[in-house]
Amino acid sequence: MNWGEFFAMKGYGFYVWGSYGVALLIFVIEIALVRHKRIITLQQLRLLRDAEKEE
Amino acid sequence: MLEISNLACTRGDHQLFSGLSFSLSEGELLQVQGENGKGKTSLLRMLCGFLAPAAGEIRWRGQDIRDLDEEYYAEMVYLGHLNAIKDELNALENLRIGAGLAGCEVDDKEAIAALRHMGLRGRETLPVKVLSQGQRRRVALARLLVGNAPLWILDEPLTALDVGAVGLMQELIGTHLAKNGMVIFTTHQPLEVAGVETRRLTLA
Amino acid sequence: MNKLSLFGLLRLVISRDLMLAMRRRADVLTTLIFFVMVVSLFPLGVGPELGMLRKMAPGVVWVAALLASMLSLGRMFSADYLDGTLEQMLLAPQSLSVLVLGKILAHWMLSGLPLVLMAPVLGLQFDMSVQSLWVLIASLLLGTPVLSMIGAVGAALTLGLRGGGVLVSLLVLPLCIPVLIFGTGAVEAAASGMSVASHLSLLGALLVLALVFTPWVTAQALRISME
Amino acid sequence: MAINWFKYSAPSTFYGLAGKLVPWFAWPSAILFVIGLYIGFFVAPTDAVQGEAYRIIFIHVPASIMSMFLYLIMAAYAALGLIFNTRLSSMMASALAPTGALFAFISLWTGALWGKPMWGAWWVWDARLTSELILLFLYFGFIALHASIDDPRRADRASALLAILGSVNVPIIYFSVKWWNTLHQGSTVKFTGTSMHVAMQQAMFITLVACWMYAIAMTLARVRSIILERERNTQWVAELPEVRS
Repeated sequence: MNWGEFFAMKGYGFYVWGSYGVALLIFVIEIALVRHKRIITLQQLRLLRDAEKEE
Repeated sequence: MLEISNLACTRGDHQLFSGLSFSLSEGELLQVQGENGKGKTSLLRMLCGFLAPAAGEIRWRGQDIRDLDEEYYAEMVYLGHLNAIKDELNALENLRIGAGLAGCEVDDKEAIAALRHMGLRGRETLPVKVLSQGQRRRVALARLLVGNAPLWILDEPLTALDVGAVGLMQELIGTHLAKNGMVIFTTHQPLEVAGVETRRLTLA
Repeated sequence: MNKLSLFGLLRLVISRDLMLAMRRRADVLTTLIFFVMVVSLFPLGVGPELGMLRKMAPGVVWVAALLASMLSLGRMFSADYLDGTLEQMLLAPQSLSVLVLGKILAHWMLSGLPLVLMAPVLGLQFDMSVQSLWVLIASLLLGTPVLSMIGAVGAALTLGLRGGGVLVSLLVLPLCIPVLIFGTGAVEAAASGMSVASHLSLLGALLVLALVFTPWVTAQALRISME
Repeated sequence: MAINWFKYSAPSTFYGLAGKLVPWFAWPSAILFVIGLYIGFFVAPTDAVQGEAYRIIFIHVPASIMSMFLYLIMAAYAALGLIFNTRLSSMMASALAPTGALFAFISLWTGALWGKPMWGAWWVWDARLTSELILLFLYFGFIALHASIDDPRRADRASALLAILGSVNVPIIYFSVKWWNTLHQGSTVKFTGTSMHVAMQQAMFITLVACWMYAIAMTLARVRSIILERERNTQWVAELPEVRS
C-alpha cells in the first residue's frame, strides 16, 4: 500500500482527515490555552507579590 | 437571646472581620459602628442568614439560625438600605403586603393606625411614587409597628428621616425594648433612647 | 393580627403580582404582541401556501410561545430584587418554595395564559383544523407552566447579572426542548389523526415533575444569588 | 493502609499532586492515541458497507462518550462543592467544563463529516447528534453563567445548581429527542454494526482510553491555574518556587 492511496482513503480522504485534523487542531489549541493561562496566572501572581513588597 | 461566637466574614479575597463574639439579650440595644466598608451591613446580612459566615456561629435561643430557618425568621424583622416598597402601590397596600410576607395578616384598621402613628395621616392611599424619600422610609418603618417579632435588625434606619421622625424612631425603639425586645442597628447619626444604655460594637 | 397560612401566603403573592402587573399593563401586552408578531411573520417568510403552513403551524406557535415566555423572565424577580422586596421574601417565616410557587403561578397567568388564549386565533391564520386547535390549547395549557417554572430557575440564577436577559435564554432554552417536542408532537399527532394521549400525558408528567422540584430549586437559586 | 483522602482535598496539597500527575496522564494519552490509530488505520479492515469513511469512528465515538461522561462528572463535582462546600470540587467542575465542551464540539464536527458521505447531508437530525448539540448548549450555559458572575463563590454555587438541573434533564432530553426522531422517521446514524471487527473494537477502546487520559491531564493542568488564581492571597501560594522566582 502506498501513502498516496492511504491518504486518499478511497475517495473519503477529505472526510476522514478533516475529522482527525480538526480534532488534532482542537487538542493543540486547548493545550496551548492551558499553558497560556498558567503563564498569565503566574505573571499576575508575581505582579501581585511585587505590589505588596512595595507597600 | 442572640449569641454570636467567633464570627468571620470574607467578601471576595478580603477579610472584613474575624473572631467577632457578642451576645444580645432581652431589652438590650446594640449599635454596630465602624467606618464605611468595615462590614457593618455584611454583619447584619449575616444575622439575617443571607450571607454564610466564613467561620463561627450565630445562635438564636441556643440553636444555629441556619438550622432554625423559618422559626428564626418568624421572630425577627430586618430593615435594610432598600425600603422594599413598590412605587405602583399605595402606602396601605405596601404595608399590608409587607406584613403578609412577614407572616402576619393585618387588616386595614391596624395598618392605617400604624401609618398614622408614623405621621402619614392622609397619605395612606396615595401611590408611593408621589411620596418623598423620607415618607417612603416611614412607610417601610411602619412595618415595625404591625409585627410582634422580638428581634429587630435595622440597617441605617434613620436615613432620609427628619428630626421629628428620628424622635419617633427613638420612641418606637424605647417601647420595643421595654417589651423585652432586642434591637441591633447601624447608624451614622446619633440615636439615644431614654433610659436605655446603648451598647456599642465597633468593627475595625 | 392573624398568622398567615401557607395558602394565604400563596394567595397574597399571586394577588400582589397580578395587582402590580395591572398597574403596569404595558409589560403584559408587549409579550402578547411579540407572540402574535412572531407567529404572523412566518407566513411572510415562507410563503402563503396553506398546505405547508398547516404542517408548520404547531412548531411555529410553540417556538413563538417559547421565545415570548423568555421575554418576560427577566422581570420575574428583578424588580423585587432591586427594591429590596426579595430580601423580605427570603426572610418570610413560611416556606420560600411556596412563595416562589406563587410568583411562578402569577408569572404564568400574566405571560403563559394570554398566549394559550391567543393561540387558537393564530392557529386559524395557519388554517388549522378545529380538532388540532383544541389539542394545541391543551398542549399549551400543560406546557407553558413548565416553561415558567424552568424559566424561574434561570431567572433566579441570573439575578442582577449584567446581560442577564440574554444569559437566561441561553440557560433555559435547552432545558425547554422536551416541552417543545411533546407539545408540537401532540398537535402533529392530532393533525394526522393519531392518538394524542401519550404526548399529553408525557407533558403532564413533565408538569408534575417541574411542579415538585422547580420551586425548591428556584428558592435555592435565590438564596445563592442574594449572597 | 488508609490513605487520607481529605488531605488531598485541600487545594494546597492538591496543587502539587496535580502537577506531578499531569505528565503521567499526558504522555500515556499520546502513546495510546498513536497505538489506537495505528490499529484503526492499518490493522482494522475496510468496512463492507461504509468503506473507508467508517474510520472516523475512532475519534467520533470516544469524543461523544467523553462529552457525556464529562458533563455528568462535572455536575457531580459541582454538586459536591455545593453540598459540602468543598472549594476544590467546585474548581474541578469549572476546570472540566471547557474540555467537555470541546469534546462535544469534536463529536459534532466528526459526526457532520461522517454524515456527508453516508447520508449526503452535513447534518442529519439524528437523535444522538441532536442530543450532542443540546449537550453543547448545556456546556455553553454552564460556562457562560460561571463567567458572568464576579464573585467566585456565587459563581460556583449558581453554576452547580445549573449543572445538576442539566444532568437531570439530559436523560429527559435524550428520550424526547429519540421519541421525536422515531416519530418523524428521521435517519438513524448507526456506527456500531453487528459485524464489528475485533481490531475495530480494539482501536476504538484504545482511543477511548487515550481520550480519558487526555481529559484528565487537561483538567488537572487547568485546575492548577484556577487554584492559584483563587488562592492568590494565601501564604502557601506566595511560597511556591514558581511564584517566588
